[in-house]
Amino acid sequence: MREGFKSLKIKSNLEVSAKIFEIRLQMEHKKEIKPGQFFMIKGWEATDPFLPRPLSVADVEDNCLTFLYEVKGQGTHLLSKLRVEDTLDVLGPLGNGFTLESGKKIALISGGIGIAPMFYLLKNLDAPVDFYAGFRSTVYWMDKIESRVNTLYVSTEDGSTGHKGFSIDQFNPHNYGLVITCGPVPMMKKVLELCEGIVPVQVSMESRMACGIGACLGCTIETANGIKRVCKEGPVFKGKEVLL
Amino acid sequence: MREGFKSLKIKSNLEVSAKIFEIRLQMEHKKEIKPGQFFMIKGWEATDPFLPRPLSVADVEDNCLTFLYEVKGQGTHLLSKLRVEDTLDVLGPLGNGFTLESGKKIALISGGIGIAPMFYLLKNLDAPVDFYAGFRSTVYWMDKIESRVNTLYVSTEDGSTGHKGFSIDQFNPHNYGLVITCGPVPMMKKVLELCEGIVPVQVSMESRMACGIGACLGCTIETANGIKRVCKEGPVFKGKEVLL
Amino acid sequence: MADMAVNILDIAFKNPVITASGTFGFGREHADFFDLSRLGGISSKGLTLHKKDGNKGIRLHETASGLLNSIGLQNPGVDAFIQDELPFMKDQGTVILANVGGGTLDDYLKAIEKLNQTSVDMIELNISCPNVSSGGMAFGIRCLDAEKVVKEVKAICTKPLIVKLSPNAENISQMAESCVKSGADALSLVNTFSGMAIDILKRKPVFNNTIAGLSGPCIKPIALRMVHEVSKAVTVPIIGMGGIMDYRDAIEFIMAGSDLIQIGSGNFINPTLSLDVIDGIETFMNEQGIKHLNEIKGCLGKETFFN
Amino acid sequence: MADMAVNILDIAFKNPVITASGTFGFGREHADFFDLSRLGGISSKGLTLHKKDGNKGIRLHETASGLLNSIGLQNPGVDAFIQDELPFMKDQGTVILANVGGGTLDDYLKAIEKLNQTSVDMIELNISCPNVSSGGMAFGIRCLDAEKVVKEVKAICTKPLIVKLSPNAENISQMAESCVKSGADALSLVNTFSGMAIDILKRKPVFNNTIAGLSGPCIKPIALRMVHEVSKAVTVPIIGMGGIMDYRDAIEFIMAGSDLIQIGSGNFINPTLSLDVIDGIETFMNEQGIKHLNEIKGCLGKETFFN
Ligand SMILES: Cc1cc2nc3c(=O)[nH]c(=O)nc-3n(C[C@H](O)[C@H](O)[C@H](O)COP(=O)(O)OP(=O)(O)OC[C@H]3O[C@@H](n4cnc5c(N)ncnc54)[C@H](O)[C@@H]3O)c2cc1C
Ligand SMILES: Cc1cc2nc3c(=O)[nH]c(=O)nc-3n(C[C@H](O)[C@H](O)[C@H](O)COP(=O)(O)OP(=O)(O)OC[C@H]3O[C@@H](n4cnc5c(N)ncnc54)[C@H](O)[C@@H]3O)c2cc1C
Ligand SMILES: Cc1cc2nc3c(=O)[nH]c(=O)nc-3n(C[C@H](O)[C@H](O)[C@H](O)COP(=O)(O)O)c2cc1C
Ligand SMILES: Cc1cc2nc3c(=O)[nH]c(=O)nc-3n(C[C@H](O)[C@H](O)[C@H](O)COP(=O)(O)O)c2cc1C
Ligand code: FES
Ligand code: FES
Repeated sequence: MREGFKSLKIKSNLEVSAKIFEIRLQMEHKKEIKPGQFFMIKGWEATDPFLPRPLSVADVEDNCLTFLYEVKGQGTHLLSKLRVEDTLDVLGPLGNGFTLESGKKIALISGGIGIAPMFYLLKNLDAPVDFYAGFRSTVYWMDKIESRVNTLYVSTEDGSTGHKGFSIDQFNPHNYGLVITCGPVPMMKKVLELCEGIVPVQVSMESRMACGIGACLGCTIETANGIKRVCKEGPVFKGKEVLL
Repeated sequence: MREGFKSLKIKSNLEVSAKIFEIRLQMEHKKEIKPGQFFMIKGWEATDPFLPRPLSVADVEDNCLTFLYEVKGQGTHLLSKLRVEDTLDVLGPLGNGFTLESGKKIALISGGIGIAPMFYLLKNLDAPVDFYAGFRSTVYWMDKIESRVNTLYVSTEDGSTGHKGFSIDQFNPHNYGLVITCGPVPMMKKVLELCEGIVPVQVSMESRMACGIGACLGCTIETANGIKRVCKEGPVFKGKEVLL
Repeated sequence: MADMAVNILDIAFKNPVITASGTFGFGREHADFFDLSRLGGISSKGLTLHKKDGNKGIRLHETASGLLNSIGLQNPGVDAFIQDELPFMKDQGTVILANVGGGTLDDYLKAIEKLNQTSVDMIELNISCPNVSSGGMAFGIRCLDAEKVVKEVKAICTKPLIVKLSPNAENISQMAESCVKSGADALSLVNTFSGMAIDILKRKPVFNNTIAGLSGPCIKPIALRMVHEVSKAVTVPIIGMGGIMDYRDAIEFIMAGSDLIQIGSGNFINPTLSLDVIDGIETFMNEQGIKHLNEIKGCLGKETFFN
Repeated sequence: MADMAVNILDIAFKNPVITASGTFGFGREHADFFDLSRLGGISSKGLTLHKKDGNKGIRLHETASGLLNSIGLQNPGVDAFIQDELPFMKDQGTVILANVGGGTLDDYLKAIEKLNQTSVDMIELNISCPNVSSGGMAFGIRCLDAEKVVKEVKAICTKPLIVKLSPNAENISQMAESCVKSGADALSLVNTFSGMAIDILKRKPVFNNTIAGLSGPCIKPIALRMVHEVSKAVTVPIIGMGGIMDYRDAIEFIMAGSDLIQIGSGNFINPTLSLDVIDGIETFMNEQGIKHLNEIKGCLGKETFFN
């Protein structure tokens, strides 16, 4: 039997960049969590907002579970107001997670808050990694990532840090044996185009979710292999499967 | 023009007895507030709970506004979870408040959380006062009240403090020139019966409210003088007017 | 610069925001909080020919993102309205809608005749009141009942006539068509949904009448759908409402086909909510480069329905 | 000690709590979280004769205390259900309802014929699906359409037949009467309300179909009123639902006249919500000295309606 929603104590909930928060939770016991998996989270008691929200696992260290999230609408806004001593209800881990392969040289390509699952992934990769991180303007979590990668390519749309432009501008698919990407759809689409026929890609997809466990069929996407649930068969899909 | 809802900073929000909280708010500037008036308060952002909740003014000191409240349902539960640094939205002061008369000897009779408006009233009374405070079991705010009254009669239903029974057991209407009461309807009804033809009474009424300002006609009660809005013509009514 | 003005039936509204009947009294209470001339309009508390005391017992019950009410049309009656309230309302510098509820058809007609003689700008006819001759069921449920009352009212009404539809109508677009056919100059919708609540400890309905009217954000998705359906069915101006809590909601109702919108229960959550909505609409128009609201009114295009 | 068991149509339910169609799949996902034998019953995802891929585009949109969905009956088809899902479901030790949606009347009939041959305990006929011959309007809106489909299904159905009513019906109690007259052994209600939402930046409906189905606590007051009305109109067993989020809601539906209740969207908020509701009902019964649920079922007494 899997656990339903659990109330976890908040250890910290800090704004690491404008509208970007890092929240750390105290788990009661160690859980097996794969990089790329997510939790459904609920930081309110009444019925508005109604649905829990999906957040990717950003880090796990001892019994501490970390999410990195961007404040978008009401749910993440309410989340950002929680403080130490408050609790957060979480359900998970959910979804398939990334397929880890060793030996091959790997490129991780993120755009904006798509960086969320990448740090925990990085910690679990047993291979040389180059990291391409794109942001609109301010950058975050680069210090945590820098020491763990071969080369870190940072880009910002306004040029305030690193390369001015997009993360994929500096990326050459021929240099890698595996590419993993998470970020805005147009970016992931571009990655797939660049890699097509050259190197396999894993993409972490988003979709609106209700149940998070595969029961409502609300989060489906069309793939080359038929209709798939992002929460159950995903959120990580093979690049050649997804139709962006 | 009157101010609409204002966000006030919370200075403290402490459980003074089981399920009884005292919340203190920082007002921006001094407001003229009469004892017996109330505020509509809202301690949540989304639409569930939907309506603001009415709370009587328990104290005003410099620019600090105090409410004393009992956790009953979801609204007061959410309120109880707010902490220093959070804000609370308040609208008010609303309603008529008590009619203060000087010279006469006054009895204040409260039951349970009906004590809320009594301390601020007491501070504004320029007359000798006896206080009859009834509780189910644990008592609160007695220390604040004791030094300001002639005699304090405490009773608890379980006899754990003071007289075992009800606050009115020890009350003799012939000793007073004015009686003011706030508490459960059966208690206030009993007070009115005891005082009938002997001494004038002021009662602070409750009713479910939506707007709090007299616009929705949701909080009306029938009185000897027709239908009245508790939020506008009340919450304080003359004893001979109300039909309990 | 955005121009929020809306003209319908030769009446000029400064902006599309009207405060809804029964949630704003006659404006007196809210006038303490803001300058009512900022509003597009005010719809009065529902008026009946004679003074009504309203319902006994509990009148309000909160639900998830909504409110059940059973006020029962408490109002001073049309004569007292005309004498004591209307002069104040007309002084506020905004469009005044007299919302008329009724008991019998005859009461409706007598009330309208009195209002014809006044400076009221428009009549908003509430047909959700119980129709005594139809077994207590409201005029607004079945098309035939509505046709009868709208036709007779229209025949004597000298003011622009808005008919306010009930969402409990058997078929909302047919109801809209019937009302327009019978003479409605404009439609407003929705009134409250029939709902109920039970006190499980007392094992009794919360309300003496059992049934009460549901309003607030909980009903918004249904109200919006109804406004959209009705806007496809008729060509008269439409005043949309049901759970509007911010400018985004208001824009949705306009895009669904509303010329004007009303704010009801939102007034309870915040007495100055209508101002926030007006300001929000203006900002949105400026940001989106919308000069007049008719650029976005009913902009969804032809859609088919999946009922 | 409280006994939560309920017997209807010769079928024994351990307790009155059934998980609602479309919110619980075929039970597989929730079986990871709790022992499904604790449930009174499970209603399957809506089945159609042939496999359906469901709707394209956005399928979910959150609203105030509710959810709009436009799944479009994605399901593997009746044959695959019988082969791949039913054996698992029947192993769970709870009552299994096969919820049947349709496209044409013929599809309904063929699907039912296949289910007749199986160990399914009951059929729940969803008449909210579009009736192609009636211009795309659902069978569940007009009594005459519903009568036709229920009559024909009943003629061939060898299982107890529950008809699931749509709250979009023109008149819910007449609809209930029509379905019972046409052979429904029991009624369940409500299905989702037609609602919509607009993306104001795109100036387009959120859903490809424009209209989607509203569920969740937002609809509870209306659903409860409908269950109460229907319980006064018919004498067959009633399965009530619409926004049930805790045991108190469930008790309200039982007091309004439900023999059994279903939990839909609540399963999304918490996969083990149905267990909380079951435990809560039991505690409430013990506290209130209620031995059997029929002591409180429909206990409100005779009420008149104010529509
Ligand atoms: C598997 C998965 C993992 C995710 N991991 C992260 C993460 O680690 N960090 C992070 O910041 N965000 C993550 N997201 C996105 C996050 O779930 C949404 O940003 C969040 O649900 C928005 O909630 P809200 O209440 O703040 O905004 P809302 O008011 O609900 O919506 C704001 C905007 O976001 C859109 N939206 C709503 N729900 C979703 C959704 N589920 N997916 C995409 N868009 C949505 C709405 O259409 C609207 O435009 C993830 C999403 C998925 C599906
Ligand atoms: C003018 C006025 C002044 C008040 N002052 C105080 C005060 O100083 N301290 C205090 O603790 N309480 C006070 N109350 C009562 C307080 O407003 C309610 O206890 C509170 O609104 C309950 O909200 P809730 O969300 O916690 O409970 P809910 O879940 O809303 O309700 C819990 C129970 O309280 C009942 N209830 C709901 N609203 C009201 C209401 N407005 N009046 C009475 N019963 C209600 C419900 O029917 C239910 O039985 C006052 C009420 C009024 C009208
Ligand atoms: C307390 C209350 C009283 C109402 N009284 C009336 C009325 O007298 N006449 C009328 O036509 N509508 C009345 N309504 C309905 C509102 O005008 C409006 O149609 C409905 O509340 C939906 O809008 P909302 O969701 O913004 O509140 C009343 C609504 C409420 C909440
Ligand atoms: C995502 C989703 C899918 C649904 N699918 C079906 C279905 O296939 N067949 C059906 O009869 N009802 C379906 N329903 C309706 C529910 O069974 C239920 O009638 C409705 O949601 C009201 O209950 P609730 O408010 O508890 O969710 C669905 C509801 C949701 C939210
Ligand atoms: S969120 Fe329900 S199936 Fe994926
Ligand atoms: S609460 Fe609205 S009139 Fe009193």
